[in-house]
Amino acid sequence: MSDEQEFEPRIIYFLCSWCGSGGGETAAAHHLHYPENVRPSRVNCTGALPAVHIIRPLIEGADGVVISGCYPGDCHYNDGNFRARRRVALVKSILDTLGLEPERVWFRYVAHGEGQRFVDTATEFNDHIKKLGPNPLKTRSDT
Amino acid sequence: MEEQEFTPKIVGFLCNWCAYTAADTAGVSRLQMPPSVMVVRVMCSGRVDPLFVLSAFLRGGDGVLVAGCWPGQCHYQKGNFHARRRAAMLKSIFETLGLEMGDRFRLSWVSASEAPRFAEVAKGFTEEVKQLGPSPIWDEVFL
Amino acid sequence: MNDKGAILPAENGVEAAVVGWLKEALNKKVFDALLMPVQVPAGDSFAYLLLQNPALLENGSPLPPVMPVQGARAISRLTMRGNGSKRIAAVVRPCEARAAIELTKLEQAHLDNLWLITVDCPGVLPLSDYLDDPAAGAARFVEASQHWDRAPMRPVCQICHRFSMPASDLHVGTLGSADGAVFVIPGSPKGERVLESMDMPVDAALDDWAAQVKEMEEAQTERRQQAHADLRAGIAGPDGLLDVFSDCINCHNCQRVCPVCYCRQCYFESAALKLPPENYLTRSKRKGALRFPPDTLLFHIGRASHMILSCVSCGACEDACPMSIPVAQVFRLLADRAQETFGYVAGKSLDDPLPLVAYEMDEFHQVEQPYVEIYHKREVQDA
Amino acid sequence: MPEGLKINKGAQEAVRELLCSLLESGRVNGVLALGRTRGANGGVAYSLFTDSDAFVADGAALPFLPFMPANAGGLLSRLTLKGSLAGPVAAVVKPCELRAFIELVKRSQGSLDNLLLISSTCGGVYPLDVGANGGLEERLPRYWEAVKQGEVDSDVRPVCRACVHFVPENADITVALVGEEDLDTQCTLFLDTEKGAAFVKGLEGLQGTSLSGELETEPIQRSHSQRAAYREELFAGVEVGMQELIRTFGRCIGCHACKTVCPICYCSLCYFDSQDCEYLPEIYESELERKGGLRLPPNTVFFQLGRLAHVSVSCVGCGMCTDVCPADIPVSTIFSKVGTSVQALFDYQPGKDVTEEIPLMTFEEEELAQVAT
Repeated sequence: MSDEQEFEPRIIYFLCSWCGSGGGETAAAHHLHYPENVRPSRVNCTGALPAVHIIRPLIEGADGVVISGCYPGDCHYNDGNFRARRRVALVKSILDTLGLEPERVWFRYVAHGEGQRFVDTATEFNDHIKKLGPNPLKTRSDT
Repeated sequence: MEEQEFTPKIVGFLCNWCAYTAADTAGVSRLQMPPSVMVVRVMCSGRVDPLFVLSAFLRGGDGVLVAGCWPGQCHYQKGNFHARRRAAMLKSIFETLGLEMGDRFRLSWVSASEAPRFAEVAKGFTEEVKQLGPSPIWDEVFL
Repeated sequence: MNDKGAILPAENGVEAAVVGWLKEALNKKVFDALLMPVQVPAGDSFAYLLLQNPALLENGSPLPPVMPVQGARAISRLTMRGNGSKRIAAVVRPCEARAAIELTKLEQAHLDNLWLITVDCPGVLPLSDYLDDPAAGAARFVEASQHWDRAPMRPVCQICHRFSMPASDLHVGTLGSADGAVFVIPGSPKGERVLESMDMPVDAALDDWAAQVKEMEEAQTERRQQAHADLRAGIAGPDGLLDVFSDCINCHNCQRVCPVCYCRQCYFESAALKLPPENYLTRSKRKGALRFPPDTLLFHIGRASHMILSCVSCGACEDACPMSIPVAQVFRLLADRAQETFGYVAGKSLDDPLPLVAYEMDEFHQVEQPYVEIYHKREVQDA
Repeated sequence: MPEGLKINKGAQEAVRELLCSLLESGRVNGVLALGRTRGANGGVAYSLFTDSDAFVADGAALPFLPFMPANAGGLLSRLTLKGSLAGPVAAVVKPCELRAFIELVKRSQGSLDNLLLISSTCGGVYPLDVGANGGLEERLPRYWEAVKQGEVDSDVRPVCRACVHFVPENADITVALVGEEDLDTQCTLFLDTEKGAAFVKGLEGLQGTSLSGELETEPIQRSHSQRAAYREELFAGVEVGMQELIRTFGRCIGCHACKTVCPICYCSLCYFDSQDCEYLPEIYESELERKGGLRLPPNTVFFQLGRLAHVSVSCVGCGMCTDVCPADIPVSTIFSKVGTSVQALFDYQPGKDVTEEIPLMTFEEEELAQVAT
């Protein structure tokens, strides 16, 4: 088992409760599998996800954070995903400036019925993080 | 303050059950009292927070009087005991920091039936404060 | 940029001229009160005073050598719950004016009855240097500010490129002015009305002032890019970043003195981060050890994620840090890059909407992760 | 005569060894102690260690560094605030930190259950800015030399040089440092409580000969009187009177850092940060009419006096407030002086006994007759 196999990344998958987790339910209905180390976490809307909740997992032990919500225009709250897109842009700018690998944060739209796309995103992100390797911050005692 | 007759501004925290009643009776029975005590009715002398006393002084008050029931007669059993300890602490702070407020702060026990005593306390304390003159920080800008 | 200004005679220095002008404005009831830095009785620091008694102006100083309190914090405390009835002139530095504008957009200040008056700013001394010897500090400041030498000033002031003409109502231009006179440049209709009531004709050409400001801004901007590059090389990556904050003692001074950090109760001091003991022990086992109090890096990066788009890089945080951590330099770097991403300049104008509040339907596609078809095809083969 | 243990190793090393074996044997789940963060100039911070490697050779933990990045009393409160510890945790704290924690326990801000409190006779700590400019390292030899003689190094914080409670009273284990000539080669631990003794009894990997001796040795008494004398001098230096107070706090920038780092100030929302102090413009204007001028942000002296009213009864003089003051105001000297007089008034010593009520929370029927007139 090469080192890449052994490293099982801890990934947080933030899903908006309308489309994101809907994708998850559709995937379950079709018995589609996605890696177990991807932990879904439901939020009311991606717009309701504070920037700190993207940063805190990355410091405390997650190797990657991926956020999925409704397509632009589909948001149950009209502009939640627009705000989320800007907030993710801000977090990525901060992480990039500080050299903390902004590519560990993904933002991708998943509609309610797109179970396949939900599973593909989880699998793709899992492989992406495996390539990137463990997050150096999570084992730092002085954060 | 033109020098015709300096009437000090004294903030009087009177406990509703005893001191306030005494003051009210004194007023009703036309006892002669200087108009210097501005009454703030509190439910118990134990309700007077040290910050009230400090705020009254730092906002330009010339004197502060806290009047409550005699020890053992408190409507809430122990309010005046706490008031006594707080007053002792405040006096100790004023004395240690050499603040004149210590002499301008008085705690008195006045029972509900002792209207003449209240008039006496008001007159005596007003006289005391008059000797000390207006508050030195009346117009202090850098407070 | 207004191309005409009024002339204010300033034979014995800019400060005396501005204080004299303010006294005259007070007497003429153009303003009801002034908000400006005044030397404290002990003479070892400056404090913002709201004053209407002209006598207090004796120790007034439009350009104090140090910035103990960020002016926007004073403006915010004064106007947080409404405009008030008095017309107030606030004599502040350009970064303080910009912070006040940000706070107005954040609904923490109201500027309707308040005139922002700024002066070309030579920078300020680091607070700790000044406090070591206030008299020598003041002399050093006057000496350096005369010929725009920013060496003794704070690191963020040394590379400040927005030292002139913010969106204030009146700006005193001292660059390029002939000896014995400075320009008073109106930045808004409010400002023009004041100059009218002070019957100061707005007819002086500002070409050489504007030229000198432009030239100095370019030099400063270039120095700023260089400073960004050097700093970023040093702090990029976990090791560099954690070195910078290794001395941090979590006193949160930088958050308290920051003008745009206005939350009454900061998230990083709230119950959200106060957890049962088992949580700390588990985190310590996972990380090998857990710095205590924890969440030092989370506080700094998290605070940045809250306020960096409104950061005017005024340097107050670095002044207040007891451990001399270059917080302002790190946050200035973060601010410039983040605000660049959003095409936004903090405090530039009341009309630019706050970046995290406004949005477009069609923008920031570079943030959206494209969907890669190959994963779908592989699914079909495996089935 | 308290039962003790003599280990023929240097004090720092012996205690590291003790903590290492406690962790390895599983008698404690974690240790709160000072240590070096990985930083370039090696910033010093408290850490919650769970891995015993931190206590071997060049491990990060250094329990007896003369430095106080935060008051460990406040940290122990943070650790045990939301529930007492399930398994035992050890903590190496200074006497004033221990006293601060006990004051916090009295305010139900933490719990003593399952905590092994290790303290030492304290030689004082250096100011924060010494650590900030990496000046701690070169001062260590001089510091330990002074501690051996029972003296206090002159660079140490004034509030430590004036500290008369440098001998801990509620620790489970007390390490004798002040006045121990041979603390480089010998270490004397006093097991003050059964709990302390139980943790140490039969702990493999710890060779020590038991002894019974007196903590209050002659050098400690001498140091006690020296510090008491310095304290009189320090307190006499405090400028009293309202005008002097205004001059002292003239430089205050209202950042409230002294409140944030004070272990006794535990309110989540301080009165002076709350809405009660966010006045309407009309209030500022009426004050302006009356005084012709007022300072913004307001309440500079009111904040100091108000905090004194809340904290003085429990102030343990840990000196954190002066350390973090960006305007170099001697806040801790003023608070220690006022604290001492208020505590004397109620004959109360903060942190002495966890069962003793906080003076303002209790009363006697007959007392303080001179206060009410």
